[in-house]
Amino acid sequence: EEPAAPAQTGASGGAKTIKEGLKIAFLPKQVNNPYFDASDNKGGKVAVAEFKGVYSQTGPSEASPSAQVSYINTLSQQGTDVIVVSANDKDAICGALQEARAAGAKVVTYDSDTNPSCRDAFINQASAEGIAASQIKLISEAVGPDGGEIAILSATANATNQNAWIAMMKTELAKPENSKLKLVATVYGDDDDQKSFQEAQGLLAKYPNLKGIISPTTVGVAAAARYLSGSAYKGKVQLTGLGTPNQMRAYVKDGTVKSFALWNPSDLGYLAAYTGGALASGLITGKEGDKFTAGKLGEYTVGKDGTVLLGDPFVFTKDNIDDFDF
Amino acid sequence: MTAVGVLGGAEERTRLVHRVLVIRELGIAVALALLVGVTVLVNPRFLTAQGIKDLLLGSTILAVLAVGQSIVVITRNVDLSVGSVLGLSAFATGSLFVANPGLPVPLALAAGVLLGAACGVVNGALIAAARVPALVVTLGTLYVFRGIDYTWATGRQINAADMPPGFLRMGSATVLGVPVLALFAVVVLVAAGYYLRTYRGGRELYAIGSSPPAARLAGIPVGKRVFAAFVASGALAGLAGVLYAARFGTLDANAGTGFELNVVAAVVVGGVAIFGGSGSVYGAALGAVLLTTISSALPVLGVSPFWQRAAVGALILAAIGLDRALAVRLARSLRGRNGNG
Amino acid sequence: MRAVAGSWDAVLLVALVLVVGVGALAIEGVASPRFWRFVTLEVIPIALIALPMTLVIVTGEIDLSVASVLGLTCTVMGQLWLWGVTSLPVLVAVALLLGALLGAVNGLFVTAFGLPSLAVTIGTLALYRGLAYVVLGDRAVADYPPEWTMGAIAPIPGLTIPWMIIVVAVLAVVFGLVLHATPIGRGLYAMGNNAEAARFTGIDVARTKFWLFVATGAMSALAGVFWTLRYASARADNGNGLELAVVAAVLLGGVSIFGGRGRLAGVLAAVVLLGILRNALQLAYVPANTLTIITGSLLIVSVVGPNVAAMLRERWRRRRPVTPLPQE
Amino acid sequence: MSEPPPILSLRDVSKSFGAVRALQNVRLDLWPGEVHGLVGENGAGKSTLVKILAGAHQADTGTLTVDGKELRLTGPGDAQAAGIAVIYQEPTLFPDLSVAENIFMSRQPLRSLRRIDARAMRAATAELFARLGIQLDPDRPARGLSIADQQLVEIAKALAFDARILIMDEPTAALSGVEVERLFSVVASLREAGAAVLFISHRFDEIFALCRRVTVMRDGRWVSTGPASELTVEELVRRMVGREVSSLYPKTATAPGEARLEARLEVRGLTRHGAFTGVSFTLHAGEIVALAGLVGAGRSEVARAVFGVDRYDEGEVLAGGKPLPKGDTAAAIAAGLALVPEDRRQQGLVMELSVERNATLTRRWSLSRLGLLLGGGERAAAREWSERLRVKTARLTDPVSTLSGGNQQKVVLAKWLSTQPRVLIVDEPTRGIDVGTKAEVHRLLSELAGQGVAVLMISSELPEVLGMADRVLVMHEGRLAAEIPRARADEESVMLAATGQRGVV
Ligand SMILES: Nc1ncnc2c1ncn2[C@@H]1O[C@H](COP(=O)(O)OP(=O)(O)OP(=O)(O)O)[C@@H](O)[C@H]1O
Ligand SMILES: Nc1ncnc2c1ncn2[C@@H]1O[C@H](COP(=O)(O)OP(=O)(O)OP(=O)(O)O)[C@@H](O)[C@H]1O
Ligand SMILES: [Mg+2]
Ligand SMILES: [Mg+2]
Repeated sequence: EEPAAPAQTGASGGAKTIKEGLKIAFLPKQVNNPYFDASDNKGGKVAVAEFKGVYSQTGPSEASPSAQVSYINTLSQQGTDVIVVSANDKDAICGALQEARAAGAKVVTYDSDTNPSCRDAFINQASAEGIAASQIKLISEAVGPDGGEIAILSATANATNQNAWIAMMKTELAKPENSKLKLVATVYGDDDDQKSFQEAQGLLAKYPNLKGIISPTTVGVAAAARYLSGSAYKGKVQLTGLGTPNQMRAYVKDGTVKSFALWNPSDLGYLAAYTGGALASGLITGKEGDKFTAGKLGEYTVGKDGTVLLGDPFVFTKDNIDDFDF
Repeated sequence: MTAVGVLGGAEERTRLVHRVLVIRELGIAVALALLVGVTVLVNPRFLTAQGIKDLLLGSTILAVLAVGQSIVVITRNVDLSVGSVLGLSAFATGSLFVANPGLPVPLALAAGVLLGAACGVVNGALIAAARVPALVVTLGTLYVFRGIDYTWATGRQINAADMPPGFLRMGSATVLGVPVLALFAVVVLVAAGYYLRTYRGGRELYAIGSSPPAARLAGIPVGKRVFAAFVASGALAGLAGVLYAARFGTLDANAGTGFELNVVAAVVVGGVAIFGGSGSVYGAALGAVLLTTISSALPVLGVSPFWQRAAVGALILAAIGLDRALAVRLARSLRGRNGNG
Repeated sequence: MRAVAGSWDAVLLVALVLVVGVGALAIEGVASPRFWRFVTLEVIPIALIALPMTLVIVTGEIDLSVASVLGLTCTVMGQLWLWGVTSLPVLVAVALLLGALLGAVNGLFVTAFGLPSLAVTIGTLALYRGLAYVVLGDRAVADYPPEWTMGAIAPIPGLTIPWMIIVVAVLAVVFGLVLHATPIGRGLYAMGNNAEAARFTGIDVARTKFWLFVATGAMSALAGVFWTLRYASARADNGNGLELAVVAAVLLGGVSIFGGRGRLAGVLAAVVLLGILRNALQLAYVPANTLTIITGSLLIVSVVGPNVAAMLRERWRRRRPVTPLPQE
Repeated sequence: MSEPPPILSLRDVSKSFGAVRALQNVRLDLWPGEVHGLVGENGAGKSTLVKILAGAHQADTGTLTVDGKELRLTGPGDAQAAGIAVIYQEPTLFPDLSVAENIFMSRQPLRSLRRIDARAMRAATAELFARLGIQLDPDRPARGLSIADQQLVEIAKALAFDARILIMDEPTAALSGVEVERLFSVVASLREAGAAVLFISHRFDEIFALCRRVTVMRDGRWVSTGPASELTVEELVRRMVGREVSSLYPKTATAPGEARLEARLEVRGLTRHGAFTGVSFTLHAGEIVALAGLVGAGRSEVARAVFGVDRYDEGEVLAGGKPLPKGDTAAAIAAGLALVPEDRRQQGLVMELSVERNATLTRRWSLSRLGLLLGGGERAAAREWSERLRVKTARLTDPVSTLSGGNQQKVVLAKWLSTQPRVLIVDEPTRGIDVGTKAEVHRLLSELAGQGVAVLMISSELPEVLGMADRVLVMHEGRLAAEIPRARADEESVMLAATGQRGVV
């Protein structure tokens, strides 16, 4: 941990509020992605406005680490106080982030983390354990007591968070209460709608006795749901995963999907913004035990290696889905 | 759907050129049959009603694009912007429905096709009027159209819920087990194929691709024809966009990213000479079906996800290799005829 | 046509100067040394691949598999590292050899089997990228010693520009000489315009093209090495989609996609121009989407521009009375 | 002449390409029912004139009237609409399309719903070919046709739409006796039918045999128009060239003794399936051997095989006693061979490159220092040779495509002569070359022979063969039909062998 840049030290004394006029930039994996549109422009932006900072969202139109590096460089040249980034590669962008921090910026990662050493804090939408547990719980409920074969439809093969969750799900499945569920395949839809669609199609063709699919990615679960609802397997093969209410509404209502989970992406962005603000104002340094208040979300405590946990994922069913719009 | 269907009049079948044409498409057809056969042996479910439906549905969009692309390639040009045009028209269709949910489906179709045609006009005008290489221009418009699409969508997403169920049903409905979307493709294919073979305008496209200067001296309005080819390609990309919207239901600005290479691959695999003048839309369509079948057969065959991409590449190489072998045989038979000619 | 090509180089250079000048004045940060450091770092891999690509396109061929070659070399280096190969020279050597080999495969398909390079390299584009996934799958190798990265991006003493740029410069001179000042170069232009006539002149078209593809493979591998070192992260998707960026730069540089025309100077100018423009505009808060549009428009202008200029020149000539030509 | 007004007339037509003034105030009148000859040196502007009549080029100034009405041709389409058919100097076919389609492109016979009637088209093609005595399958693609076959298809193309005005730019350049005869009879019948024909050729016998009136051009200017009957060859040549031209075919027989000394090139049992079979001959230092035969006899293919451009299936080739590797042109050149190919645009030249580059392409290695081609070495070499052959070009840096046909041929010659070959193979070396240059070329060839170069000359022009050769080899359908020493070589003996009526050897 390096000391906060001179600009902040003054404030970092006893100040209990976030400084005004902080330049806070959101750098998602890729712009033009609805999920990040929700987290940044519907969450982060609000938070930044609340503590009178200067909000901006920028980033590449294709989700590639190298492109992201270029934007990190630009941001640090622009003298940004806080860079809130979702990493396309947990290592590749480290160098650039370090340079930016050396130049005085605070770095908060959200949605997808980098090496802890490369950032000041990570906003974890939900602990890998939490997500894995809830996903397995949902699928076993959907499939029913006598279990059967299930498969996972993931995003890209390199997605840090996805792989962490999948690992956790495997440990979940190892537990006795889930012994009836058998994971037969993990396939990758590359967060590409058509590819995910084809992969889902492939799963069902390949595994006649498939009972359920878990797709812990918004693109994948929507594609799979669409395939199922248009196919002969509708209702026979269960599906759950992480999806947005707007994408899934149709399929929850037509019975393709009983339930799915997600945290609220705008809350994620909102919390990330406040964390960044707190860091840049010297209210916290990102070490374990630091406490700060994140506006309407209330008080948060920094966990080990600078992780801030948003909370457990929220489960959407046809009874509550109409209360949400994102 | 080999070229046999195309050759009106039985006596033509005996003629060398056409015979070779038939063989060319047969080559791909055989490759396709093999692939399907093997897959079915491994997993019978690949050819259940559902399986077939999935295959046809999967091929439709690529096939429509391939038809448009081969019209352009035949004139010794190429249209790399089709992916972006598709994305643009798909998103436009979606937004249309969002704007006025009551919109009748035919109108949406028309709108998409028109938008695509408009993009084609931009390409065609630049290429025909300014006499510049198509690959460069369309590589440029690939970026431009996509950029416009991004700027317009700004991360918005249009979901199944926003589109009329009637429209989405079109995406999965079937007539006698044949998906409606596939019927679109077939109509487009047959129309294009018949025009290219039996109308002066069509033959002139081949002439242009075979030798542009000669075409000019022959009094063919080269500019006009090439322009038309690009408008056609654009319009078909537009149509593909609408079909895409109907099938996938979820739309964001990234729809169709990177399609261009698949389409060109399909066309080339389909035996359309990349330097113009020869090949047929039927071959191109077969190429499209082959490529889609590959990418949906591999998961079924249980090929590890990490091997699939490699397999696709290998199969593309194999296909064009086979096509080449046939072409060489044609050359030989020509020299043979020449000795006594 | 050559005249136009020539003047195009000039146009690019002027554009370059303008962009830098205006940028430095209008956009805060463009003047700063860091900016140039970042730009060069970004430009290096594209430049490395653009060099051989220029020669390939001059001969009327194209290689779309370069980015996949880059990705595959990254992953193979990564795998070797996992297997405990820790000597940098060894890794580099293996990478370059592998690149050359992959290039040779392209070359073989194109020359021996006489397949169109566009089609072949679309195939190997998928194949090589696929093999990259076969090698590393979903893993990423990132625990390279930091000093490697430091070494790769270390600035020239006294400057902020990374020393790698010197390597690029040297290679640029080599490729430039080959293309413009050697018998081989003459042959490249000849076969790019008319392969048959070239054969009748004793130029071994097939062999030359084959070695060009090998060179392209090796250079892409070199770019891959740089990539691995700079980002200290070997993943199957390294450099995804870079091929279009390279081709775009080469074409913007005034090289005819039909072969037989174009200069290396123009290409280098184009590579730098694109790099600077992109970064400068980013600094000026221009969103990525607009950047995409600008890149595309530039490409179009690059081909429409010279033609329109030529047409106008023709008009102008038509109007003024013709002077008698100097005979013998 | 008291005749109806001309069907076509040009007045004061001028055209410049950059600095080159290809045409200046040219005039021309064509009457129905006449064949009008147009002659002039290479670069005189004949083809340019043709291209203007065809609508392929637009004149800078001047007027064109057809049937008394003034016309502006904005493109070839207009010219065709006006009933003008053109055979260009260089064949312009669509290699991928069938011969039939080449002939009827955009004029295909139609059936219901404006669909193409393929059967009718094929029939019409067959009928045309019968008229011209061409043996080609109408459905065969044009790719791979020999330059001569291409020329014949071009002729069929022009005849296909029965035009009132037919313009032929050196249609016979690539043809040999038999085809020329047939072409003439066809042209005659057209003339009877009342068409106007403009006939361009560098062969005066043809001009005098066919044309009623002759127009002469020089350096883009109109020189004279008058009845052929009032002209002699000498007169014609003087008007064209503006100077006296030494006699053609200066070759003097090399005394057998000395020539037989050194065998420079030995070809043994050379066979390429489908093209030629069992071809054997020997070239000695200092002799010129002609390879005669009808078009399509396989002469060019033999040349290509010997030079290593094509692979061959059987036999061997020895240069200076050492066997040459198959299909290795570089090795052939290294061994002192040179080939001036028959098709200059496809095989001889890189049209988009400058005269300079083309002329020095063969010497790019020898001209380089330390492997580098810096400095003016190429420029100097190019200038030397283009001056020696009097290549007519504004600048050495102009694309060779901007040169006239004949001047292009000179560049090809320069390109190969500058390599100082020990064995020189020339395929139709004087195709489309004017008398003046032709004489130079012939002098050059015999000069080279005098210096000990072994020359193999493929030619479809009998006078040239008889005038230049020490020995005449005659090919018939891919086989050597006869070897005739200069003494016994005459029209009859060669033609008999070429048409396969008597097999010597
Ligand atoms: N496209 C062009 N651009 C520039 N100059 C040209 C072009 N076409 C012809 N010329 C020039 O115009 C002049 C006349 O050329 P043209 O082809 O008409 O001669 P020609 O009489 O046909 O000669 P030949 O008998 O060799 O065919 C030549 O000097 C030639 O270099
Ligand atoms: N590149 C080629 N590909 C296929 N066939 C060819 C090719 N060139 C020539 N032929 C055919 O081979 C036969 C021999 O052609 P070639 O040109 O060698 O005859 P030639 O005696 O040289 O006649 P010409 O006087 O036209 O040169 C002809 O029937 C010709 O159509
Ligand atoms: Mg001429
Ligand atoms: Mg010949």
